[in-house]
Amino acid sequence: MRFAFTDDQIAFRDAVRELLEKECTPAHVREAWTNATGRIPGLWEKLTDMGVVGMLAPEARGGLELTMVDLVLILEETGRCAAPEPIVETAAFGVPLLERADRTVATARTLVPWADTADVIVTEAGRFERDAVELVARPSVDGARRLFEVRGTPAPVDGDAIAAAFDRAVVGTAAQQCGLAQRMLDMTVEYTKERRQFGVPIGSFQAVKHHLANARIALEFARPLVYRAAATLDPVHASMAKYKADEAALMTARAALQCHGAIGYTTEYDLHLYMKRSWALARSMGDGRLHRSRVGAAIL
Amino acid sequence: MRFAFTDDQIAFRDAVRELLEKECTPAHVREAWTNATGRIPGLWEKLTDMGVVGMLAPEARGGLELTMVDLVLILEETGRCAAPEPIVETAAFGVPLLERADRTVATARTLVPWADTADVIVTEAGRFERDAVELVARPSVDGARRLFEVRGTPAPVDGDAIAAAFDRAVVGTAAQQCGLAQRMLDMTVEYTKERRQFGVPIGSFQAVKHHLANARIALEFARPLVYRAAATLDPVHASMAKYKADEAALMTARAALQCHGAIGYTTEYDLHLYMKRSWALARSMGDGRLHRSRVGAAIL
Amino acid sequence: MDLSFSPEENTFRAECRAWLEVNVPRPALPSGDTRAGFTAHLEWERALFEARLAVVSWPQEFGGRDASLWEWLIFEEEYYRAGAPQRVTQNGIFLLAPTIFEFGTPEQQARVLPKMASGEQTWCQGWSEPNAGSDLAAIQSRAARDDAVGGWRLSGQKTWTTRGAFCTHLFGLFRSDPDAERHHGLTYFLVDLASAGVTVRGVERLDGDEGFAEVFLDDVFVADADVLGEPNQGWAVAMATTGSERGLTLRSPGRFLATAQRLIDLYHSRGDDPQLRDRVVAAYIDAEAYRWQTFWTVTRAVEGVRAGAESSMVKVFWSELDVRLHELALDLLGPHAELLDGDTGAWMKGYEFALAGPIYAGTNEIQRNVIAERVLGMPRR
Amino acid sequence: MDLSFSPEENTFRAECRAWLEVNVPRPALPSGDTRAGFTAHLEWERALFEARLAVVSWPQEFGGRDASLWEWLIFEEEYYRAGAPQRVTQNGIFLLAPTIFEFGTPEQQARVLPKMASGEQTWCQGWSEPNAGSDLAAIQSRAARDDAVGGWRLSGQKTWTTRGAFCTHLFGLFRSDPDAERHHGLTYFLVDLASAGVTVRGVERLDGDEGFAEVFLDDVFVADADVLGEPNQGWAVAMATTGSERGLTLRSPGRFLATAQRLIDLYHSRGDDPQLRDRVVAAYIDAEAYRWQTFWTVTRAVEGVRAGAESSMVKVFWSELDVRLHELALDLLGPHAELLDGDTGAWMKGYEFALAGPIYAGTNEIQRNVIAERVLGMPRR
Repeated sequence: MRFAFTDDQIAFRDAVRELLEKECTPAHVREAWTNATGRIPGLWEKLTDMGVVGMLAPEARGGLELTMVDLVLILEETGRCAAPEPIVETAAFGVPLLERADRTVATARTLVPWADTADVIVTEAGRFERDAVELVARPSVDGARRLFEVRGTPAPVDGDAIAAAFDRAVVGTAAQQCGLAQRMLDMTVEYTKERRQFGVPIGSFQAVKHHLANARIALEFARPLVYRAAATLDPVHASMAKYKADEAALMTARAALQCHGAIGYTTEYDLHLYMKRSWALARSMGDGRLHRSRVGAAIL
Repeated sequence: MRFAFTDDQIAFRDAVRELLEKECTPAHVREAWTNATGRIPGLWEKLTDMGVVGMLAPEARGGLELTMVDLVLILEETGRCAAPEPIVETAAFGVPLLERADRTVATARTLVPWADTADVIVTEAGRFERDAVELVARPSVDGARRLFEVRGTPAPVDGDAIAAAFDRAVVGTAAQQCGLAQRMLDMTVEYTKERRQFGVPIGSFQAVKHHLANARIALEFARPLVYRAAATLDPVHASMAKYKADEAALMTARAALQCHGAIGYTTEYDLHLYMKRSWALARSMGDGRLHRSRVGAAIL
Repeated sequence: MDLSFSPEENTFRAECRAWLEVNVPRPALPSGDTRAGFTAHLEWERALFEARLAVVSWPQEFGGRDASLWEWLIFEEEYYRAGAPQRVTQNGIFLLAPTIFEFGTPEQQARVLPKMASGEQTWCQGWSEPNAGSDLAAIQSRAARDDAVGGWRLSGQKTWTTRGAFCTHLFGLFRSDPDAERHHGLTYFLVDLASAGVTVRGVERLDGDEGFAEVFLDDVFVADADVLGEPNQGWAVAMATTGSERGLTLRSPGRFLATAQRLIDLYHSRGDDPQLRDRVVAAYIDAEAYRWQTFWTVTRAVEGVRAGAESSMVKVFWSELDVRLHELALDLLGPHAELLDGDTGAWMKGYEFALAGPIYAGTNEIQRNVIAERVLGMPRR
Repeated sequence: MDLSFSPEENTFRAECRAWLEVNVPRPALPSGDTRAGFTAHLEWERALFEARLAVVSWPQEFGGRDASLWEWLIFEEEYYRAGAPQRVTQNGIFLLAPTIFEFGTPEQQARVLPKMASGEQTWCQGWSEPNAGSDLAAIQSRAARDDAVGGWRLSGQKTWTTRGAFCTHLFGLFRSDPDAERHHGLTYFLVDLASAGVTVRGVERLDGDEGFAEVFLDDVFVADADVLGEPNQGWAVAMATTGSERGLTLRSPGRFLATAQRLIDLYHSRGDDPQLRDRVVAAYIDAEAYRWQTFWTVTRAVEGVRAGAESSMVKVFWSELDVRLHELALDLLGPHAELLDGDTGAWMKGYEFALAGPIYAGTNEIQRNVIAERVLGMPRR
């Protein structure tokens, strides 16, 4: 038993973090709220060049032939910076399904984010090629998640392969929630150290401390379930991971907003970029009901 | 609309409180834990003399011919002192059912408290006379609640009358929970004002304040539902009252123990007398599941 | 104990219901926290005023109908039941007006109240500052006496001013005695936002609406007639308003009962869901609890008992109930929760709106301190 | 990342499982927190010791088998899975022993550890005092130097001493420098409770068992050989023990997984209940989360990373999970929850026991302060 990442995995994660801290700042995410694509121009190419997009593809098809354990840490980073890219959908879901790294994939059970910029779209109904679908835009609370209803005639897909791809996407989304929770927690700790009221930093008040301690505890006990699920790829483990990671992210979002007060309630401040992503992801790739049901069916 | 008690009702309540503060002290309740009956010798007679037991009976049968609105305040007091007496069972359930005030009644859906000292026992199976039952004692966590399985051949009872009696008992139990919550809250506020750690009263710590503020809020919003149900005697209103009163009592018990720390965890200290009663009552006269189901059936 | 409404009250309820049924705008107005929406809302509020339903509990001379607290509650229940729009005049009507009734001169009452009721003048609250949020007594904006012209000159910055970008007037606290500290030496002013020296900058809220504003004041002249209460007594004057904001008048039970009912409708539209059923039931019970606690409080108010720190309990309860109701709706909506359009998009907007509740008018952390210290008598420190 | 156990570890697991299957007392022993139960438990612990399973992670010379942390975890999982009794020796083994391994002299290790492992000597913790609960540094019990006999004389009162009425020895902190304040000037002593001047009074706990004691010390002589670590350095010595109590060694995941499994069995025995189903699922997931967080921590420990304030997160999580698991069982039991007898009476007893978790070893309020200040780096004040 060794439940930890290798030095290589950590080093790769750090390199991706370094890239994203430069290329996916809050200012970049804001741009994606208003530009034509809802994505950050050039970022996908940089991620592709680093090998992130094709981590799970065979070497012969341009990939790194790595595993979900390698990928999960990277996806956590894409959550931490709220990367507005179909990276879970492509790297975790689509690449191993298609066994190639050169096509961008969008997927969801119903409303598909970034469907307009993907090469392939997969929904419960089946698989759609980009030029054979009609897309109807729908507005998400997260302005950088461009959502679409997908209309067209799908090609059938192999159910087992889709199910396995879905479980990887569940784990990937859970990892993003952990990254988002970490970001919101970090921002809030910093803010409460600086912000003074009643003559002291508000972070010295016990109520504020306990809000953030609770968020930290939730994250501490969500992450291992995510890493475990990445290693086993067991559907029930994936559901446990998503359920706890959603809980941690939603709890942290609430605590973060409450500890910020009014400034967190403005869109001029960055918190909302992460908070809204966490709200959306909590109901994507299966919401709490779905995942609790899957676990319940297995254990009860 | 006047949603308040009359001066007379308050005066009666105060008189009963005065009696109980003398005759139903923690020391009396402790005695009931170890004596033969689980009751306080002489207290029932004093309550009867004051008219409490027969409040809902017709004057012609020795009662005061009052209403559940009058009684609910009194039952709250019997909760406040954790009176180990079948007062809800007799005054709210049995007296109006039998239309007489001179027989002590014990009742429950399954395990019947104080069945051995009652004249009449009513369960879901029907009505039992005292001398025609076999009683099997079962130990409750609340040592002053003597529980019994009841065996014998019951006489049938009128279903509608039993249903109405049950709803009154639900409201009465909810009122007792409010009284218990108030007692536990009062004890804990006093303790946290006196107890010093780190050079200050522990009641000055924000975490302690917030625990008790939450308990106080829960009680504030439970009580009006109890009083409303006493006035309307609507089964759905009774269920709402019990659900919120149980929630307030259980939350207060948790907060009270946590704020006391180790001393609250000993039986030498009085808190456990009230805490254990609240645990037992929360699952008596219908537990949360039953009452949520009744409300759900009405509103959904 | 009498839980019935009188025949007169029932007649009043019928009148409100009938009028609202005909007049409530369909489809719903755009958000009142946008410039276009604000104007549309003012039209609606004008109609309400003309039906003498804008401020039912006020005296007739100011545009009301001297309604009792019970009638006010009835009006509110009907208003929310009808799905009528949020009131963009509410910060004036609910926060400033009670203070004017209590502290205003007859001249101020006659000048301010009718135009407030009709929506001709709209009021925003200028309390918070960049360094005075939860800690309101840390106000730094200054009021300098100008004896030459018989008035005051205001300078400083107010922030998080709800609908400040659209309102015509601001009420706020300014430090008139520079040597006094904390809650001493403050004065309560009524400020025309068209005055020279005022700059207003809209700030976008969580929900994308320009619902906040920063208000910059640079040597803005205010006449003595626009001081509410005595100079340097602003804190005491303002605290009366605080009671209103936290307590009864701002959040009528009708609002949460209406939300709970919409939640039940949503639940039905999705098909029975045993996982979420209990939470719907619990939320509905909480809305009922809020209603009956209000009736309890109103009865005492009618009999002359003034709510004190108890209003902090009310504020914590309704604000957290509102969040719970909306969270539950989002959980019912599942993958559609993030949508802002369609039949259900209002739930996410409503959730964002609800999240402000535990923050404004004194954070719920501050309120819980107040409950512990002033209701329970626990030591301050 | 390798989530499999080695063949040797699996063999060890099989050995534990087989031995426990044969040897775990049936029916279950009476509570170890009663005098009769304590004696029965010591017999069981003796059998465990003779099978070399009492202290698997200790060196062989002291009665262990030099097991790795992973093997210790495996043993614990099997121990709880088999429904084996709570360890009445645990406060010695889990709280004192790590400190003796770190600070004890070879003589102390040889004298204390084997008898602790065999249950011949049983240890209780003497830290809390009437005025030093959460505020441990407020300890007032005194240790006066007695140079004439080469030792110390202890006086004062210890309280909430778990199983103090039955144990043979006490480890505790005493103020050896009367001029030093707070956590300075304390010394860590090992005290034989049979010494002259010791009076022990049992105190009944919530669950009716005499599980607590007050220990009065009146001029009790303790030799220099029974000082653990350096005189006046008791705080630093004790903090090592605190880490153990809060952290890994006291609450192995096996305990909560076993409770969660019993909860599932209870759920099935009552028939499917859609109202409570989700809470059972959530509780089970939490027990799994606790297990995997432990594996994560153990991996780091094996690689030499020592847990610091992180152990406070563990303590808050397991103690509140334990309460949740038992509350849920009581809700499943409904009207039978209050019973202390029968198949299900253990749940109420277990609930009472669980309620101590958020209080002892530093209340969860204190732990959350520690998490905020030392894990998150928030300001102390």
